[in-house]
Amino acid sequence: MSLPFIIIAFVTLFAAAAAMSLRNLVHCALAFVVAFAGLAALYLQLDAQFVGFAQILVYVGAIAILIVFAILLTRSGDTPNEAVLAPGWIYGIAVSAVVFTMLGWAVLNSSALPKQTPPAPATTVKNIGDLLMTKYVLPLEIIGLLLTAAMIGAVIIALKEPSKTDYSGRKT
Amino acid sequence: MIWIVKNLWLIPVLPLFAAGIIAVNKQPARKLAATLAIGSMALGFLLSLCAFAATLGHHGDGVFREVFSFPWIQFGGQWMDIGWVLDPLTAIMLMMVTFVGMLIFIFSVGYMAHDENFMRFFCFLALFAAGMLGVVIANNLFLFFVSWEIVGLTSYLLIGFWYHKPSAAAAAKKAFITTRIGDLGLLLGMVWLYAETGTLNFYDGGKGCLESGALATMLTHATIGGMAVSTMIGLLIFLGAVGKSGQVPLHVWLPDAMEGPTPVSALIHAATMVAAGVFLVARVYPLMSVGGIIGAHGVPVTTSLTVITWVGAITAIFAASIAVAQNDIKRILAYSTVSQLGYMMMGLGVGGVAVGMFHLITHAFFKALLFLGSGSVIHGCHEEQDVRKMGGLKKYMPVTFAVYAVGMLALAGFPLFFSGFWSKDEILHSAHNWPVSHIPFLLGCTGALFTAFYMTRQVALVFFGSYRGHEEKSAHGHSAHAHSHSSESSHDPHESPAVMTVPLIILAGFAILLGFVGTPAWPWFDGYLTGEEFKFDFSKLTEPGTLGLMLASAAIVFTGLGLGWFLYGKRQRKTVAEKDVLEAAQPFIYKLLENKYFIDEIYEATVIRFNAFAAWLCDFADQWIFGGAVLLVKYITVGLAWLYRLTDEYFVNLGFDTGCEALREGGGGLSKLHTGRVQTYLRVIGVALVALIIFLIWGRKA
Amino acid sequence: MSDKIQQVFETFKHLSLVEKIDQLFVMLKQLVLACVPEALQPLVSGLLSVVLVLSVFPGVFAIITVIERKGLGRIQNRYGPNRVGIPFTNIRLCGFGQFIPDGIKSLTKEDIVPYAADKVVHFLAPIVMLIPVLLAYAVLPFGRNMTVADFDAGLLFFFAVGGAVEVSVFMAGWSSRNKYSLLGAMRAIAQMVSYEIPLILSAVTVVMIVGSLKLTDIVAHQSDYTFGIAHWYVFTPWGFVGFILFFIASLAESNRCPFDLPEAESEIIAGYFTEYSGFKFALFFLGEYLGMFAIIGLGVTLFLGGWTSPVSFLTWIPSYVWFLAKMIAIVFVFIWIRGTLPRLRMDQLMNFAWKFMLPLALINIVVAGIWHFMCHDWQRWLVCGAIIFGAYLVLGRGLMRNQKLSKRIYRYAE
Amino acid sequence: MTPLQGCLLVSALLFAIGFAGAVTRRHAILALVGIELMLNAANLNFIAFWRYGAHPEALTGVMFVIFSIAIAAAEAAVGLALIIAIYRHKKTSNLDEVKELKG
Repeated sequence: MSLPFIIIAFVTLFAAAAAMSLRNLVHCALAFVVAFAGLAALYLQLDAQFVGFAQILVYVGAIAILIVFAILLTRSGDTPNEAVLAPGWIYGIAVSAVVFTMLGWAVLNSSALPKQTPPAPATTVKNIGDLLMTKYVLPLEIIGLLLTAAMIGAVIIALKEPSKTDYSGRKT
Repeated sequence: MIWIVKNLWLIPVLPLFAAGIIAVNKQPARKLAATLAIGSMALGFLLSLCAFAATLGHHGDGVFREVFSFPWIQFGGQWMDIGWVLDPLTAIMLMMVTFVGMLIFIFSVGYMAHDENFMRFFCFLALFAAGMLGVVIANNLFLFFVSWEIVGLTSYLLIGFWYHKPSAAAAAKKAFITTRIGDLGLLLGMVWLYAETGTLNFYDGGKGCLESGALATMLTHATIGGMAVSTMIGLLIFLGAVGKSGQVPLHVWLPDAMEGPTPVSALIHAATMVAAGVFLVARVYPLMSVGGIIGAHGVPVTTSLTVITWVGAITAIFAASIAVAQNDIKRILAYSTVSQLGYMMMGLGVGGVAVGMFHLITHAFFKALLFLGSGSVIHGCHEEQDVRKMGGLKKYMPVTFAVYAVGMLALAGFPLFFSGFWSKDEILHSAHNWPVSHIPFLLGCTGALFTAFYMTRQVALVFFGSYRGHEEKSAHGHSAHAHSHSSESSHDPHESPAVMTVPLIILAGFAILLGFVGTPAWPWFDGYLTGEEFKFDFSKLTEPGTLGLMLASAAIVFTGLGLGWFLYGKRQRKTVAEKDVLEAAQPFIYKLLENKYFIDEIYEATVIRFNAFAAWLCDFADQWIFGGAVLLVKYITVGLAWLYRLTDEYFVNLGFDTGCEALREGGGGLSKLHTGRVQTYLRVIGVALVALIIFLIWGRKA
Repeated sequence: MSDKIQQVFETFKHLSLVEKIDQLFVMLKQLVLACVPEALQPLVSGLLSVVLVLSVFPGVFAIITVIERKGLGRIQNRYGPNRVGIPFTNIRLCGFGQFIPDGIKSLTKEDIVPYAADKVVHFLAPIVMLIPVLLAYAVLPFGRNMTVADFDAGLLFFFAVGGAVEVSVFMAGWSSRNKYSLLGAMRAIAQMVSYEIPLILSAVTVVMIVGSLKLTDIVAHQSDYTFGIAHWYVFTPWGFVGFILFFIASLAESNRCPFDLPEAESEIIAGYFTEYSGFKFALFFLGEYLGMFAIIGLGVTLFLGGWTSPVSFLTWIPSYVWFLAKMIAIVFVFIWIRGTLPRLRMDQLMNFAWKFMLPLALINIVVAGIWHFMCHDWQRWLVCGAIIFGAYLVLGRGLMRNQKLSKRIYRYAE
Repeated sequence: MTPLQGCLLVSALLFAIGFAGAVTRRHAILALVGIELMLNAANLNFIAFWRYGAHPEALTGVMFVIFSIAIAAAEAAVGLALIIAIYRHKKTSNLDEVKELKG
């Protein structure tokens, strides 16, 4: 439990909490970016360099942009005047609190966790690449297929339907 | 092969195209329609002249005959050929049909000028000409039959041209149905012929059905009553000719066909179509005459020819006697036509192709002349057809009178100068020499007497005396006078326009001149058709047999003419209602003749009654026997269906319905858990997660 | 302390003069590091590198701005800035002192924040812009042994921090509450996302051949010579195409003409930084140029052999000089293009990215694979060249297919 | 508290925050963001167990996270496309107004 870890963890959690609680959606999205950047830093702290950079590339570079685009396309960029919480939110909070309690209790009291801290494993990108191309080649292919399918699916779902205006100019 | 043989098909196809173009045109294109129809006929006539020229100059070296055939349809393993033949018979008929047709077409332009269906009329006329020319050129019984039926169809269409008149519609139907009876025979004969010989081609370089090989085969096969197959087929084919040419007993349609426009009557029912039957017999003459005993004058005698002779002779006298007592100008001519067709048949039977065909050709011209003349008269008298209401037209219509007189004299057989004399004389001559019986000759002579008599009666009633048409019109025309302001003279008969009279004059010329190609002294026509050598020999005229017969027939004609003039010409009837001279003298016979021997009534009482009974019988069977069967099946089906429904409803569905109901209620209860809000589901998942963790921890401990 | 310094000197003693000049900065850094205690060494090392980067590249930026203005002036047949020299003297320097008053001007200008703007985000946007751009320099090898942080996944790091620029652009555009800003931001993001794909795909070819994401490895692989010519990847068929694609994509990534739609003055004023002024505007300006330098530096590293010299007889010139020279040469080309080419339309821009560059980049990857596995003789030149040429022809025709050269059709904004 | 437990606690808290957000916020996009957070909490767990686990050289956790990130990207793309489509259809992106599936 080093100091950088604690600082980064706090920033991450704070940003996550902000992302879930701010009223303005764009602020939420930006806080979300911070949270993911923090997570990437946590990965770096855990000696997972490749995963950390990939996290930034995917979440900050792609998903965050997607989210802000979605926010603007659904015209919810302004701070809403009505309630932002769903009815019955209190139950949701309660359930999540119970979930956290249970998880935390389990983590703290578990006897299965290893007690000693091993030295940092010497992994290079080359190792990851080799594994991806040998042991995990099938999942890699499937992921490629999945991404293609998701891309096509997303395009089709979000595609503007051809307007059904008939010749008299009435919208149907 | 000469080019005209190859291109003979053009002659019928030209009017066919004309008909097609007229049919697809818009209605008011009158000039186009007339030009097309007449032009196609004129072109056809030119081509016919070429064809005729090709057939000339073959005397002495047999009959000129060229055929052109090609395969048409395949059935089974065999190909049906169609094709055309060019021989003197074809050529002469082509000339006659195209020339007379052309003149009649020209006449029609004037006659139909005021008809609103002018286009349709010319379309049908052209179509008719196409069919008729197809009949003429056909080298194949099949093509012949197809064209024959086209002719029948157009005949129907043209008789019923004024279909809004019920009588015209009925006449059209009558003509169509009656000729169908004959065509049935023709069709049967055709099928039988095909079955026997395997071909329907008339001439096919030795393989045709009219050539020696096939004829010999047919002659050897015997059928019912010991008759040769060829005889049976010949008689069946002759049945077709009987229908088409109006021979007894299928003559009834021809007088009724006068309901059509007069040019139609002239073209179809005098000059060409009815001649098709005669032409058919002439065409299949080898079939008819095969195996016959050659008589004294080189004429074969066979069963079929004997039948033809008798039918022809009976028709000739029968129709001529009816014509005596008719009052409708066209009807008189119609019965005259029937009678003359009888002569032609008789001529074919007793004297061969040349004798019958010669009368056919001459008759075509003078009968066309007479019909068109009568058309002119009718036209001039404001569509009046009753001879009793005419009279004195000589004064009003001099041209028509002149040509009509020529036609009348030709038909009556006025000696030496008119074609009818020569052709009829030849028939009587052959009949006189017929070895089987003398009765046809006597019947023919009587018929000639009647012919001269009724023609004189007609001309006397129509052209001499004073005009009687005003009587009736003035009787009920007062109100019309009040507002129509038509002058008195508009009711007078008037001469027809040149477009009508010029064809008449041309026809009159031919009615006189044509006789000279077939005199005993110069039998060119006979030589042309048979391909035999002949020479000009004036002495033949003065041979005892010939001269005697000529004198006898001249005497008969003069008797008829004199009798007619004595009874009708000298003492003209004064009023329309006045009784006929004959009626006054012999009311019973006159009644019989006026009502056409009650043939129609006999048919009504027998054939048609039987037909109606058969129809009623079929209807009864349909309604009660077959209908009952259907009804029974229906009730059985309904009963079974009712049973099934019962089972379905009270056994199968009951359990199923209950199950479904229970499922539906259960589902409805469960569906209340579905709030439709995702977040609720997520909450439940969270609770489940907690439960899972607790389970895992406890499970571990345990 | 002194023995450590001695040790450093020992290390560099056996180097020749040329090599000593080459390793001058490395030597200096080692010397400074030798003077600080062990615990502080990583921090000081990092600080030294950052200071170097922060001093050199903004300086280059300052000079480049002047060069760009003068160059554009020449291209447009005018003079450009030619008055300002060294302040308080009469030395003119052909106007190369222009950047000093420019800098003073923008730093001292009034900072205006729109009333409706989202203040916090508006304030953060230029900073968020600058930080990733500067971070990107961390992995670039400026010279032999001169890399701030030689990550194992250096290339990935570069692209990852590059992605953060888009967030800052969005922040700037959205927080200004100005429709031109927002439009500019949207255009910029769409363009960047689109062109990032060919950019990365063209870089992937190099990774495939080298087998490493480490930029120093990539440079090392290009440092051999045959017949005196360097083994730069731009001299291979796939490398050539990759370089062209990378070049075009980097033009678009840095919003340079002809891809300067996000900042198209005639359409949307100044794009996402319309509402910025003074110091923040200067930061954006700096960030843009630094980003451009960084991406050019990456291109140089990937395809042009990084700090290596093109011919073997010029290896005596120091490596960092080569790197800067290549970078500035490409910047000159950028300026040249800016002065020459007209601006694209949005649909043309997108069509070009998705219908031409992306397929060509994918084919190029295949070609790189073929190149790698084929036997090493002239045949692979033929095969790879033929495939690329064919692909170029087909794709080019496909792109031009719907372009009807006919009378101009005017389109109206909806 | 070992570093592993620290990581796990951070991960658990992140998960709880994500869950709370996904359950309570009305806006569909934020629900999606919450789900992404939960997914990342799981990823953190994988990395932590890989780092402090028995066989780091097998790289199992890293691989899992890499695939998980890829899937998350796909999921985000499709999810946001769905939200946009729903918005276009119903002119709202509030989750409690989208309840056609109510039983």
